[in-house]
Amino acid sequence: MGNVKIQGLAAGAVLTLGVLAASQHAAAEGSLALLTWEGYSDDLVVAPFTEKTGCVVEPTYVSSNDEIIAKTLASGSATIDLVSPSNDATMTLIDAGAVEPIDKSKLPHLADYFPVFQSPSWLVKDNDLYGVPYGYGFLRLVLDSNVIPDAPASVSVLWDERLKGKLAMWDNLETLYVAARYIGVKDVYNMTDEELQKTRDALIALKPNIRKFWTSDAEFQQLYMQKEVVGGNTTELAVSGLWAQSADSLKEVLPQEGSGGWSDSWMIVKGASENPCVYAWLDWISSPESQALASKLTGYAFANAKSFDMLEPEALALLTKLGTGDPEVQKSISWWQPVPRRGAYLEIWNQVKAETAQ
Amino acid sequence: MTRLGSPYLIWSVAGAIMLFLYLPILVIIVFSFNEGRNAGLPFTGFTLSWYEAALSNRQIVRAIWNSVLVAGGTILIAVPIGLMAAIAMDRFSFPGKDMFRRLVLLPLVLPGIITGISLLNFYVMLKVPLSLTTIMLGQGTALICITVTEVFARLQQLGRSQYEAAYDLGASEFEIFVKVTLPNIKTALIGSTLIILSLSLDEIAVTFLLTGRDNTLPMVLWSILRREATPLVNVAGTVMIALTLVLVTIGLRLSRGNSGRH
Amino acid sequence: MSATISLQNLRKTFGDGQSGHLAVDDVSLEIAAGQFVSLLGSSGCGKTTTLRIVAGLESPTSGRVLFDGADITHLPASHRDMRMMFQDLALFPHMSVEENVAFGLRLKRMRGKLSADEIRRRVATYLDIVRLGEMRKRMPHQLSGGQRQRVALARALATEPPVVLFDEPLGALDASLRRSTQAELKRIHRELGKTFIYVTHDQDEALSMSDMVAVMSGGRLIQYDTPEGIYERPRTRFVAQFIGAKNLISARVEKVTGSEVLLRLADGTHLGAHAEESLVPGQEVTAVFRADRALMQVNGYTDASLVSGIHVQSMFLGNRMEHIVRLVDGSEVTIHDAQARPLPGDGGPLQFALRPQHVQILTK
Amino acid sequence: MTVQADILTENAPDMRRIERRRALFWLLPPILWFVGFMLVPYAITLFYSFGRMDYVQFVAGFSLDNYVKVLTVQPYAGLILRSAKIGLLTAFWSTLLAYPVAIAMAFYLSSECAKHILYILVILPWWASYLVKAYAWKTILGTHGLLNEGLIWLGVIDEPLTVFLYNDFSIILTLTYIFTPFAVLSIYAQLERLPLSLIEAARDLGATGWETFIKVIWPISIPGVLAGGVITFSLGFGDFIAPALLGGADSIMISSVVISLLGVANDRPLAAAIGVAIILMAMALLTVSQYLEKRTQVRL
Repeated sequence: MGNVKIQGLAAGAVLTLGVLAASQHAAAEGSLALLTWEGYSDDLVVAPFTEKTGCVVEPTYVSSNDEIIAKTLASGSATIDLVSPSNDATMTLIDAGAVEPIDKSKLPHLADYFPVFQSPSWLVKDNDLYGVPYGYGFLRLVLDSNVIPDAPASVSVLWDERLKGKLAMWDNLETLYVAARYIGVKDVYNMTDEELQKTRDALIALKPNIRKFWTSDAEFQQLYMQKEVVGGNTTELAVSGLWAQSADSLKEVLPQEGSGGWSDSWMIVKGASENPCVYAWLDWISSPESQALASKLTGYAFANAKSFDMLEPEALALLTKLGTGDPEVQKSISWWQPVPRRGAYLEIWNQVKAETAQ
Repeated sequence: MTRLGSPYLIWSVAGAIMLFLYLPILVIIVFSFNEGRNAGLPFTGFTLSWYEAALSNRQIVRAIWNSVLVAGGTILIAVPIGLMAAIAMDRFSFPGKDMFRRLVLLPLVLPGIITGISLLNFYVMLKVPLSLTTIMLGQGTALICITVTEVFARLQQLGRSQYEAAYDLGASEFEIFVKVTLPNIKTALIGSTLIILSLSLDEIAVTFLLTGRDNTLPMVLWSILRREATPLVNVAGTVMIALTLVLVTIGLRLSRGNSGRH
Repeated sequence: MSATISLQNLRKTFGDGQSGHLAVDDVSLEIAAGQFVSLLGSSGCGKTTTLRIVAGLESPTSGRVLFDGADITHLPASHRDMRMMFQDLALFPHMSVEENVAFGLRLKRMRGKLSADEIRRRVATYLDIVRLGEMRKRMPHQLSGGQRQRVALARALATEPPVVLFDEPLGALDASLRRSTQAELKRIHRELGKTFIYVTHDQDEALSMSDMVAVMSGGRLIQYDTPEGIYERPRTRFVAQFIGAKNLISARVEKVTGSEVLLRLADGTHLGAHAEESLVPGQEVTAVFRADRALMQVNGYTDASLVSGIHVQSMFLGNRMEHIVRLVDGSEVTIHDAQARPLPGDGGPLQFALRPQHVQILTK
Repeated sequence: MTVQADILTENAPDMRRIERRRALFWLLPPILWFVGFMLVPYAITLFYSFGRMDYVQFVAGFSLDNYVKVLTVQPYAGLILRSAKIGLLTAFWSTLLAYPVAIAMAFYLSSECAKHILYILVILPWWASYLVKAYAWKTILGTHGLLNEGLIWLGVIDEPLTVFLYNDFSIILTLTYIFTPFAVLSIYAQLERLPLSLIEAARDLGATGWETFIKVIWPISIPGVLAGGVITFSLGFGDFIAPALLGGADSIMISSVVISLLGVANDRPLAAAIGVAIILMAMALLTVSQYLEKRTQVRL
């Protein structure tokens, strides 16, 4: 009996320790933990990097900038080395002191970047650059021309009654910006309470047309392909993806109110620069070679102007068609900015979502 | 034969409900063989290539392993602690017992996300880095109540006489536990382990905020679904059913082999 | 109120055809209205299954159940004019005593037949009959074992069925409570004049309460008789042993005169006996007699035969002496001496006498 | 013999002390665990809920502003109610679907082995992963999904219906689907305790199947229904995945808001206040359900 008892206890203890040890997946030498979007650390991009530097990449994928912020603020460099938030979230991390400034001297490729990405307002604080711009794009308004053959060049088309229950809009503050531009707000990133209320009313008026708030490019594509919706606001990836699936009647609307622009940047979580793999990664992903690979993979445009030269002809043609690589167009875009009253925006956005559509 | 009503009626209603429970499972399995790139319709043809893709996908295989690991850890936390709480609640009266009981059940009733936030705040304050262990601790805490309710119900059915007889014969607490209590609550323990296993493998709400570098399968599936909903997710679902079925069958075999009864 | 029940060639197999277990094997039985009939047998003999077939809780594999001549074999339990008192009593744990008793009266099929007052009166009446008037508001778990039995009985009686079925309802009671409940049941049976069918494994209970006893074994009906008949004239070795007649003597038939039979024992002596069925001289049989029928005063009878053996052991049982006697063929028999006279000494020869009507002949 | 001697000495063991020690032996580890991994985290959440954010900096304090906001400013209180409604409907349908299965399992299967198999069959759908199952429902309910195609093929409808997907119906259907096994298990656990003879007795006393159900089975099963209902309600209430995957334009629930508050808005205090409010609601729910369960639980 005594033996059995001891053996039983010992077995239990060993089992427990084993499971704990196995779960405590230690940050191995030369490993890099990324908190990022799917597609930004695909094997196509990561494999050459690992081969060159020996650094193993361990990505964790997120679905929203909210998640990046929450997790970065929560866990810090003990868990994550690099994050890739979008331009409306970057300043939160910078102001919270959760990220480190970039040592530009270690990243020669930055010189080849498009002018808008040289020192964008959403990455600079006290003359320090806090992130390396990466993928970017303009938000698109697309509609099935069979349903709306006479689409005006304005976001107002979204409120068209023919679109009742047929739109997919992004579950993101961008949709709030769209409505704000529609009602003529000048600085959509710094709205007054009154402007916010009006935006809210406009969105509530839009709700009957919305069938689904989408949360990923793939979802938008599916919603369109499975004929659940006939259009909405979306990303280049979804548009090019749909065109590739011969959704020929899908046409882009170029609104006179302007379009939002998103830009992701790699940021170093405070304390992580001690990890030698961090700058190796930043150097790699700022290179035109890697950005061309990433572009091939994701369909996005990337910040290094030279990466366009390395694209395959079709990919280049597509980006040209979309106007992404044109510095003039880039300047006309309403790039997302840090929103100081983010909480108020979010509250309005949640109110809109909670409102029952008629 | 004289029960509530015709067995044909009952079984056709129950059968229809079981069909409802299995319809999506059927869809998952069928569409895991879909040749097209879509997890849903249209079904374009039969292929095994998604199985090949899934099993050669490091991320998925790793996540399945992580999930099994987390489930194992969760069971190692939730079952012993839940067992102890159940025995204490069955056998002794102590001040604040009702409150204790409510506290034990709270994580079951609380949205997982709230448990998640509270634990996240806790880890942040203690500067504990997020990892599979933090997930395990979170899930373990949340699922203790499963063991407590299952085992407590069984102990209440058993009554006190066996325990008292053993106590009277001079058995130590440990001997009573091993020789009297354990054999009687074995099936309840197995049942709760099974449920915890199932719940842990599929846990999202608590896990969502506590994930560090390593992802569990549901987290990876979610990211795959966001990127492109390929039949890969159906393959993962099918594999999980098969894998769990194997685990459970082995588990039940082993436990039956030991008991001799039943 | 007439309520004759007739069982005709009942069979019940559990499980499927070949591998199945035959629980009831060709049982036929006539139960007259107002009788108290016991189904007696050890566990697994098919008595409970037979009762459940009568109640409509099981359907027989073959055979028929007639109620006043009408075939009710496949009538559901709820439509039969019979109520059952279950082995585990099956009191509804969420209802008070009163509610339990009223259960059968408040069902939809009774709607319009009984007014609320009538139901109240009936519940009160039957609670009085079982002497539980004061307990009406209690919940089942607040009652003692005996009280629970009586609630179950009142519940079964309250719908005033002509037939009440009992499935070993007294099994869980202690001896004295059991005895008083038996008397109670007997009294209620007498007062209400209903047909009672009572399953038990206790021969004393069956013999003391019943008008008729059906002894069952291995799914078959072995003997159906009055308690006296069963007691005095067991038909088979099994019945004899089951009701406690343990004295069995091997013998050969020598002469048959009507129901009078002359047997020859192993030691060559003769023994007069009584037989129900026809026997032929030379047939090997077993004679059985009860210990208390042996006459210790061996002289002075004209009709009794003498049996001799060797005294083995005696026991004083208060109101009688019990002697164990070894016969010539080696078998041991037990005899009682009501006057409790001590014997001259152990190991000595001993004789006793038996009247023919107390010696029963068994052929199987 | 030494026991006898012990009694006479002053070191004689005191029953009460032994009892206390035994109780502590079983009670201490769970209590420590619950304090460490539940009470302390909840207390931290409570602490946050009284503070505020100064842009990105958390400022501790003792202010009820966040609670006032939760109660008065849309959409918070409204969404808590809306989530409760979804939870209630989930609980209702899960119970409705679970009951016949639990009945069949408890009363219509005689062999233990068959019961075990059905038990496993009931929980097996759990193993297919929530997300994959939710996605499968999309495949079934979509405008050109299996259901619409099937109905068109049968000639019931000519044009595909859009009412199956991306609304509260699809959310409740999916939640019901996912959580029904919980309800089956808790109702079955209660029905299992009910002796078959109770049903036989009711039938024997003349009750129809329906009357037996209403007067005997249902009242006795209430604690199991309550337990299952509380679980399915809570799971439905706290869900944020079904609304995201299958919900329509107005299908937002309180958990989704909590997640968004933790994100770019970085309003941890408000999220914490919502959390605390929900914890209090959960405690109240448990208190009420425990009271009701105690009242309806019968001693068999």
